[in-house]
Amino acid sequence: MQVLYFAWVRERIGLPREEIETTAETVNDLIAELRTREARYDMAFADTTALRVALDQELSEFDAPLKGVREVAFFPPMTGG
Amino acid sequence: MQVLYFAWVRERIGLPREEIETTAETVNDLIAELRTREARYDMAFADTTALRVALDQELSEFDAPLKGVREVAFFPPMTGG
Amino acid sequence: MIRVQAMPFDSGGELNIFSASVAGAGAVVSFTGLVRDVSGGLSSIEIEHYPGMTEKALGAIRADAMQRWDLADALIIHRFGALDVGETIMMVATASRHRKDAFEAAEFLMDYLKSRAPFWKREVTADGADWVASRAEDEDALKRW
Amino acid sequence: MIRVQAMPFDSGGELNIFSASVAGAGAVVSFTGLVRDVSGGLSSIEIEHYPGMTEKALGAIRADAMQRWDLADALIIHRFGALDVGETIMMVATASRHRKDAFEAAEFLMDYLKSRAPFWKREVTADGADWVASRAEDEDALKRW
Repeated sequence: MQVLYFAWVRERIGLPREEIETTAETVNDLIAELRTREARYDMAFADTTALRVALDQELSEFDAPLKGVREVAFFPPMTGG
Repeated sequence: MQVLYFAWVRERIGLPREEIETTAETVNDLIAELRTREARYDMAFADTTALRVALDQELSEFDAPLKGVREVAFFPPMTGG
Repeated sequence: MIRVQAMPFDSGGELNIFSASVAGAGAVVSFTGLVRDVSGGLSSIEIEHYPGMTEKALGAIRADAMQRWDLADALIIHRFGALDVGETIMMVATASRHRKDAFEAAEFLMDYLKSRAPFWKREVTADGADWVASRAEDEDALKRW
Repeated sequence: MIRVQAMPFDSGGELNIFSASVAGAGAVVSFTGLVRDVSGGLSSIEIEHYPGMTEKALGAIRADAMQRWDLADALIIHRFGALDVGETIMMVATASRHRKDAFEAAEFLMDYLKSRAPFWKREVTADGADWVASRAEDEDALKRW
């Protein structure tokens, strides 16, 4: 699964994307798994209310299932326009 | 007093402006006076709900006094924009 | 700025000049009105206006908008005379720090301009020329403000 | 039409092209967003986006607007990358037979674009660079639709 990071999430984690092998069933499960990896992940995901997630380029919820998903993206609330 | 006509009011009366000597106290009085002049005036002013009036270039009411007014304009509802 | 003119104008060019002139206001809204042959057969329109009163009325509407909203500037350009299908009739533009102010003020300018500025449109077709009737919904639109 | 690009663009020129392309729609509304140094000290901004998702999200927002209002067309152009003070960040334009539809649809596009399209702005000053925080009022603006 491709995991992408944008804006300050990308900066805290230190890379824009990575391939992750996971058996996580939901976005929340994936986040819990990532937080156990390293302090930078733990810090980036500390407050999920400040985060948004997209599954295969569609905005989604944190309790959404990951089955069949090929691309997960984490980022702060958007500030376009 | 200068009296101006615009759009179909101008067309019905047949001229864009004229100097009128009057002792009319209000716009309604002036209209009553004009209607006695000729059929084209009578026709133009037959339905005042289809007309608007400006006194010295400010939109006004038909019962407004004419004292001190130098320019009266009659026209249909505006269609700008 | 208020401009009442017979001459055609370039609305995109005017928008660029306006945007460049309003340092500090990041939100610019414009409305452009164009002559369209909606029902078929329109060859041109003619716009009559009331010189003197037109400029006063537009100036008052603009001043009202500048007071009601947090605007850096507001522009109104309106043509009179003969216009062909496809030509630009008029434009308004507003600039603010807030997009909501820029949008609302532009709508306000349009609503007032439609039924409180002394312009009268006539549509010219092969069958002759007819004065455009005012619409009740344009009068109703003023109640919002 | 949707365009996501690093290149500067001429919003007035784009407005003219858009207006000329929508025969039948006499009301054209545009919104232009510009980089402004409101509080002093801003030297530039940087816009990050999510290639692929950006185009999808803008296309979905545009399609939604085309369905909700009687529009002849709707345009969204949004830049990414580095932008200097005074440069144009983005524009939307809508064309309709009815000014109310053109205005509402343009506001809708802006409200959704602000908080549902994957762009992130960073402000660069002499002291460093800071990500622009999202605003609760931008999220609230969506409740209107």
